[in-house]
Amino acid sequence: MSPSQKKRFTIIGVLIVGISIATFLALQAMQSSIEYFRTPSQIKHEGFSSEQVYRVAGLVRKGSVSRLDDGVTQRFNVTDCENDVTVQYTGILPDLFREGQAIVTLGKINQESVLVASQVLAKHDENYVPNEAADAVMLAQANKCDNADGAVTY
Amino acid sequence: MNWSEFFHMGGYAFHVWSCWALSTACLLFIVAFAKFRNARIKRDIARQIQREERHQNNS
Amino acid sequence: MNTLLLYFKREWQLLFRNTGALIQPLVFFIIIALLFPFSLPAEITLLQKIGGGIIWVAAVLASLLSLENMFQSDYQDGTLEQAIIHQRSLEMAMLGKVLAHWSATGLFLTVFSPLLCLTFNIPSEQIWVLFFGLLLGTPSLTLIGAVGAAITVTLRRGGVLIAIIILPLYIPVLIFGAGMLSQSAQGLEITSQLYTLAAIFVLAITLAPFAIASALRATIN
Amino acid sequence: MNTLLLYFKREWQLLFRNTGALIQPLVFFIIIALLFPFSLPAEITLLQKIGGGIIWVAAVLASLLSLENMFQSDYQDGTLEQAIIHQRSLEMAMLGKVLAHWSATGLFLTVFSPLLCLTFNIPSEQIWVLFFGLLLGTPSLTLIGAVGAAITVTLRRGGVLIAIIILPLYIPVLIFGAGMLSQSAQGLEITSQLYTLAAIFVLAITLAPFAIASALRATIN
Amino acid sequence: MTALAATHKTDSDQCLLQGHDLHCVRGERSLFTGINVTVNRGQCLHIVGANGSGKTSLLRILCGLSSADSGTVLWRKQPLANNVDFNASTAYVGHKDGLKNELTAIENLRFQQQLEGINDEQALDDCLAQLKILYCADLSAQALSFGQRRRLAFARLLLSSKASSKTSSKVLWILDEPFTGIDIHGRALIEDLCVQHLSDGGAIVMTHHQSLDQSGLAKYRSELNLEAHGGNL
Amino acid sequence: MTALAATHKTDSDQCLLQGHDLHCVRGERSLFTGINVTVNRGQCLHIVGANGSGKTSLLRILCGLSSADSGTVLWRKQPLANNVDFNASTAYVGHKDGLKNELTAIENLRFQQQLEGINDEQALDDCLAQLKILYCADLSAQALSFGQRRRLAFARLLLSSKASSKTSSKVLWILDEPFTGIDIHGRALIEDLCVQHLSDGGAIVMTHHQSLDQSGLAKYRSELNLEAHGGNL
Amino acid sequence: MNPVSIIWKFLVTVYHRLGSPREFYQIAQYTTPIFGLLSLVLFVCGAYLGLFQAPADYQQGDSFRIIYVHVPAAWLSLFVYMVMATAAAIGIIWRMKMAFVVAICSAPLGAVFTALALITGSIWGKPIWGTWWTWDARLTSELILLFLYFGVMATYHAFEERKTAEKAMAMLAIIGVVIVPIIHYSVEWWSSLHQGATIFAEGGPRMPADMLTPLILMILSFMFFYGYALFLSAQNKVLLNERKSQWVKAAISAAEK
Ligand code: HEM
Ligand SMILES: Nc1ncnc2c1ncn2[C@@H]1O[C@H](COP(=O)(O)OP(=O)(O)OP(=O)(O)O)[C@@H](O)[C@H]1O
Ligand SMILES: Nc1ncnc2c1ncn2[C@@H]1O[C@H](COP(=O)(O)OP(=O)(O)OP(=O)(O)O)[C@@H](O)[C@H]1O
Ligand SMILES: [Mg+2]
Ligand SMILES: [Mg+2]
Repeated sequence: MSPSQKKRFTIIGVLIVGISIATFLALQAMQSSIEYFRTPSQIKHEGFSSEQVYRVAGLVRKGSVSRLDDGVTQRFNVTDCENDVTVQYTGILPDLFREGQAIVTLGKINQESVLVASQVLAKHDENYVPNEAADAVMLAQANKCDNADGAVTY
Repeated sequence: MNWSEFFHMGGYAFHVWSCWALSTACLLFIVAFAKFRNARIKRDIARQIQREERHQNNS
Repeated sequence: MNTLLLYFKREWQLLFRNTGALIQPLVFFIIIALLFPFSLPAEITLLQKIGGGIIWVAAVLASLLSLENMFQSDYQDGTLEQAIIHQRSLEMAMLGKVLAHWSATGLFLTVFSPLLCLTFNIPSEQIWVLFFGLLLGTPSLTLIGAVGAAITVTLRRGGVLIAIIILPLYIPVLIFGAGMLSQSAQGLEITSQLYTLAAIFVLAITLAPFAIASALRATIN
Repeated sequence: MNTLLLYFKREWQLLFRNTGALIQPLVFFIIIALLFPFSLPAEITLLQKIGGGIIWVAAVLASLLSLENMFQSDYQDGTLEQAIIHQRSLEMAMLGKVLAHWSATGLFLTVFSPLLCLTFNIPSEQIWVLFFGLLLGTPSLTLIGAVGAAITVTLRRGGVLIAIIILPLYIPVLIFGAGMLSQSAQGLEITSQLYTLAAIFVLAITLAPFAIASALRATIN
Repeated sequence: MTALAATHKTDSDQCLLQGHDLHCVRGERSLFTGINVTVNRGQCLHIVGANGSGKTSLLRILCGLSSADSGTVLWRKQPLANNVDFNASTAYVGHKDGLKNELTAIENLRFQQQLEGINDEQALDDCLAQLKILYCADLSAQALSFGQRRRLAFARLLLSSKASSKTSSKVLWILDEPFTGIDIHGRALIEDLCVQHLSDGGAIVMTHHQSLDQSGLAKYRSELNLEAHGGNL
Repeated sequence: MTALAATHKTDSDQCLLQGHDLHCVRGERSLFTGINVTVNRGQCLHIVGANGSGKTSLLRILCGLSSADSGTVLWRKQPLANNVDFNASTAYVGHKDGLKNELTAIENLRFQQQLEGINDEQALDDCLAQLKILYCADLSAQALSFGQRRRLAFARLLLSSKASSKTSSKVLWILDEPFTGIDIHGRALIEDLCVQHLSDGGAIVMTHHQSLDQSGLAKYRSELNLEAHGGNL
Repeated sequence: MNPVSIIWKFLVTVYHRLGSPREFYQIAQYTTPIFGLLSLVLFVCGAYLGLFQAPADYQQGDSFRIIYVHVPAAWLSLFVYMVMATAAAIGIIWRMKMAFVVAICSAPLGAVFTALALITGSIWGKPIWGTWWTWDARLTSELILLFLYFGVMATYHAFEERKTAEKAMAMLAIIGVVIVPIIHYSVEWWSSLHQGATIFAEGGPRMPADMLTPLILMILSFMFFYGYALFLSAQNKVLLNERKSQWVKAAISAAEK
C-alpha cells in the first residue's frame, strides 16, 4: 500500500468509527426524550417548589372550567386522565381552548397547589376534520378521559 | 356563500389574508427581481460590447 | 499523532510567549462576572436564577471571539502555507492546533466556572451540572467554530462572518447545555441532554478536522 | 479639521468595503439577543427585567471587542507609520478615526437598542432612558478604549491587555448608565447621572486625542 | 548530502514535476495559458516575467497551494492532490517567511525539525551558521531585520533538505524571489547552497528578476518566460 | 517639477537633514555609534551594510519614527520632534507598503491626495501611468502582485512629491530597499524618477544591497557604510 | 441495448449538457416558461379549491386555510436546502461549474421560503396556540435554518475571487445539512407544541380528500415555482459569470438586433 492509499484508508476508518459512535449516542439520547413540558402526574409524584417555573401539559378536564369573581380570571384543571393540576389564568385564552383540548401552561405553583399561569398555549394535533363531521369527533375528544383506561400522553 | 362572508373568513380574515398576500407578494417579488436584474445585466453587457467595438474602431 | 502533539505543543508555546492570549478567557470571565452585577437591578435571587445561563452565554461568546485569531496569524505569517505544503496530514496538524486552542479557552473557562458560580450564589448541585455541561460542550464549540474560522481565514475582518456562519451550529449546543441546567433546577433527568452533547462532540471531532483542512485548502490560494 | 474629516471618511470607506465590519455591532447585538432566550429559564418577565442591563453589557462588550482592530490593521500595513511621518496633526487624524469607529459601533448600537428592547418587552419610557444613556455613554467608551488600543498596538494579541487597562475606566460609565435605568424603573430622577455621563464624555473627548497620539508615537519605533 | 545523491541517482526516473497545459485566470484576467513545464533532477527552472505576469501564481499552482483553471500538475507521474510523497519532498519559500514572531530563531527551526521526527540540536546550529545568522539564534523572530528573516526562512529550507529520515528530504525547492532583501554576501551563500542542492540531484523552480547568467546557477538553468505565454496584461 | 526646483533653489540653505553622533542600541546590542550624516539638496545618501547592520533602524531614526539612544537629528537646523515642516517635506517608503488592502489602487492614491487638500483625478492616473500600473487602477490592493504593490507605494510617493500646494511637496525621500520585488524595467523607471527628483533639488536617503555605480544615480551618490561605525555583530 | 443503459446514457447526456453554462443557458430558455406556466396554473387551481371549496376545519375554522401557504413554504424551505447542498457537493467533488450556480441561486430562494414558513406559522400560531412565538424545537430549528441560509449567502459575497467564494459557500452548505433531518423529526424527537405529520402520518393522511387536494396542488405549484425562479436567476448568474465569453456576447448582440 502506498502512503497515499494508507492515508485514505485511515480517513475512511476514522469516519466510520466516529459516525457510528455518534449515532449510538444520539440513539441513547432519543431513548429518554427531552421534555418541553411535564405532565400532572410528574408534578404529583415529584413534588414541586414554589420558586420554580413549571411548564405543564395535559387535557382540559371536562366540566372543570370556571370563572372567578373578578370576571377575568379563569380556573380549570389540566389532566393526563390520572392526575390533575388546577390552573388559574388571567388573560385571553387561545381560540382552540375548550374542554378536552390539549394545552401547555407555564407558571409557578403557589401554596394552595394552584398553578398561576403566565401563559396558556393550545396544542393542536395533526387531525383535520371538516365542520360537518365535527360533532362526533368533538364529543370523543371531550370524553377522551372517560374512554381512556390509563394516562394519556401529550 | 356570499363575498363578504368569504372575505370575513370566519373571523380570521387578518390571519388568512395576510398570509396569502404575503406569500403571493414574495413570489411575485422574486420573479420581478430576477427579471429586472436580467434586463440590467443584458443592458450592461450590451454597453460593454459597444464600448469594445468603439475601441476597436479607434485603434 | 506525532504531528498532532507537535502542533498542540507549539500552540501552547506560542500562548506562553503571549500571556495575554493565555489569560484571555479568564479576563473575559471576570469582565462578565463584574459587568453583570453592576448593570442589573439589585435583586439577590435574580443573579442566582440567570447565573448559569449567563455563564453559558459567556462561554459561547468567549469561543466565538477567540476564533478569529485561530488561523489568522498563521495565515498572515505564512506558516499555514508551509503546513499545507509540507504536512502529510493537515487534518492532524490542525486538530492539534484546535485542541490547544480549546484547552486555552474552553477548558480554562470550564475550570473557572465553579468560581464564577460561587459569586453568583448558584447551588452546588447545579455547579456540577454546569461544569460537566461545559466540559462536554466547549470542545464542540471550538471544533465547530474552527471550521468557520478556516472558511474565513483569508478575509481581513472575518469575525462577523464567522459569527454568522457559526451561530446556527452553536445554538443547539447552547440549548442542550443551558437546557440541562434549567432541567436540573426543576429536578428533572438530564441524561438525554448529556447524551446529545456527547453525540455532537463525537460528530464534531470526527468531521471537523476534515472540514477544516479542506476549507483551508480551498480558500488559501 | 480637514484631516479629521478625511480620516473619518476613509474609515467609513474602509468599513463599507468590508460590510462585515460595518454590521459587526448589529450582528453582535442580534447574537446577544438570541443567546439569552436560548439559555435562560422560560420566564417571560425575566427578560424584561434584565433586558436593559444586558443591553448595556452588550454595548460595553461590543466596544471592548472592536477596539483591538482599531489601530492594528493600520499598524500592520504601514499606514500608521505614514500618518506619523506625514500628518501635521496626528491628534486630529486619530480623532477622526476614533469618531468613525464610534459611529460604526456605538452609534449603531444605540440606534438599534430600541429594537432590541422591543424583543425584550421593555416598557417604552425605559427605552428612551436607555437610548439617551447609550448615546451619551458609548462615545466615552470608544474614546477611552482607543487610548488602550493605542498603547497596545504593537502587541500581537493585545486584546486582553486593552481589556485590563480599560475596564476600570469603563465601569463608572456602566454604573451611571445602567444605574440610570434602574433608577427610572423605580420612578426616580436621573438628571445627576446624565450630568455625570456628560462630564465624562467632555473630559474624554478633550484628553483622549492627545493621549492616543503620544501613545502611538511612543510605542511605534 | 551525498547520501541524498546516492539514494536518488539510482532512480531510473529523472523527471520530478510536470505541468501540462496550465491555464490561470485571476479575476477577469487570464494570466497565462498553455504552459508546459518539466522539472528534472539537477535542473533549475527560472521563471521570468514582468511584475504581475503571474510568476507567483504559477509557483503556487506548481506546489499545490492553488489549483490551475485548467491543466494538470503531476509529481512523479502521479497527480498532486493528496499526494503524500509530494508533501514530503517539496519545500517552498515564498514572499511570506512562515516564521512565528513570538518564537526565537532557533525555536522556529526546532519546530520544523520536530515535525520530521528528528531531535538534533547540532543540526540547528549548523543551519544557522551556514547562513551566518548564528548570532541571532536566541532573538525572537520579530526582532530580526528583514534580511535576517529571509535568511532564517532559508535556514529552515536547508534544515528540512538535510533531514536524514526516510522520506522527508526535500528534493524540489520552490523559491519565490529568494534573494529579496539579502545582501551580497548572503546572495553568494545562497547561490552556493542552490548549486550544491542541484549537484546532489535536487531540483529548483525559482523566480528572480535579474538574469542568472553571471551566477553559479547558470549551467543548471533553463528559462521559462511567462510573457511569451499569452497573458493579456 | 520645475516649480519645486525654482522655489527651493533660491534657499540659501542647501542642507536639509543632519544627524550628529547617532547611537542606536537594540536589545543588548549596539548597532552603530558615532554616526554623523548630512543630507543636502541634490544628494543621494546610500546607506550600505550587511543584513542586520542597522540600516532600517538608522532610516527610522532619521525620519523620526524612532529616536536614537544618543545624538540628535536636525531638520533645517531645527530639532525633529513636532516639526511640522519636516512632516510636510519628507516621504518614507519602508518594508511595509502603507496600502489598504480593502481599497483599490486608485483609492489608495486618492486618499493621499485628499490629505494634501487637492482634488485632481488626472494626477492620480498620471502617477499610475508613470509606474506602468494604470491597468490595475481598479483592482483592490489585495489582488496586486508583490511588485505591483511596491510600484503602487512608489506612485504614492510620487504623487505627494508632485503636489503643488504650498508646503507639502516632499523634498526628502527616505527609501528602504526601494527596488525590492521590482522587475528590471521597473527598476530603470524608478531610478529615472529618483534622478529627476535629485536634479530638481530634492534629496534621497536610501538603502540598497547592490552598488549604485552602474545606475543613473551614480553621480549624485554618497555612501555611508554602517559596518565602519562600530556595530558589534 | 437494454432500457437501463439507454436511460443511463440519456441521464449522462443531460448531466453533461446541463453542466456546461452555454448549453444550460440554451436549455433554460425553453424550460423556464414551462415551469412558470405550470406553477401559475397549479397555483390558481390550488387557491380556488383551497379558499372556496375546501370545508372549514372543525376546530380551527377558516384559519386553517393558512395551511395552503404555510406547508408548501415549509416543505420548500427544506427541499431547497437539500437541492443546494447536493449541488454544492457535486460542485466540489466533480468541479462542475453549473452546480455552484444552482447552489448559490438557491440560497436566497430558500431563505424566502424559510422566512415565509416562519411568518405564516407565526401568524397562524397567534390564534391557534395563543402565541406567535415560543422556543420550541420545530420553530427554533426552522429559525436556525434561516440563519444558515444567511450564512451561505454572506459567505459567498464575502470573497472577492469567485472560485474561492464558491468553494467556501459549498462547504458551509454541506456542513449545514444536518439541520434538515433535525427540523423534520423535531416534532417526534421532542415533545413539541407544533403538530406532528399530517400528510405522511402513519395510516395515511389525517385529512379528508377535499382538504388534501388543494394542499397537494399548492405544494406542486411551489415546487414548480422554485424551478422557475431557479432557472431565472441561474440564467442571470451564468450571464454575469460568462460575460467575457464569446457566446454570451453573441447571444446578447443577437437579441439586441
Ligand atoms: C412560527 C411557527 C411555525 C413554524 C416555524 C413552522 C414550521 C414548519 C415546518 C418547517 C414544517 C415542515 C416540516 C416537515 O416537512 O417535516 C411545518 C409543517 C407543518 N406545519 Fe408548521 N410551523 C409553524 C406554525 C404552525 C402552526 C401554528 C400550525 C397549525 C396549527 C402549523 C401546521 C403545520 C402543518 C399542518 C404542517 C404539515 C405537517 C406535515 O408534514 O404533514 N405550523 N411547519
Ligand atoms: N481579482 C483579481 N482581478 C484581476 N486581476 C487579479 C486579481 N487577483 C490577482 N490579479 C492579477 O494577477 C496577477 C498576480 O500575479 P502574481 O502575483 O502571480 O505576479 P508575479 O509575476 O509574481 O509578480 P511580481 O513580480 O510582482 O511578484 C497580478 O497581475 C494581479 O493584478
Ligand atoms: N530586541 C533585540 N535584541 C537584540 N538585537 C535586536 C533586537 N531588536 C533588533 N535587534 C537587531 O537589530 C538589528 C536591526 O537591524 P535593521 O532592521 O536596522 O537591519 P538592516 O540593516 O535594515 O538589515 P536588512 O538588510 O536585513 O534589512 C538586527 O540585527 C537585529 O538582530
Ligand atoms: Mg510574485
Ligand atoms: Mg532593513
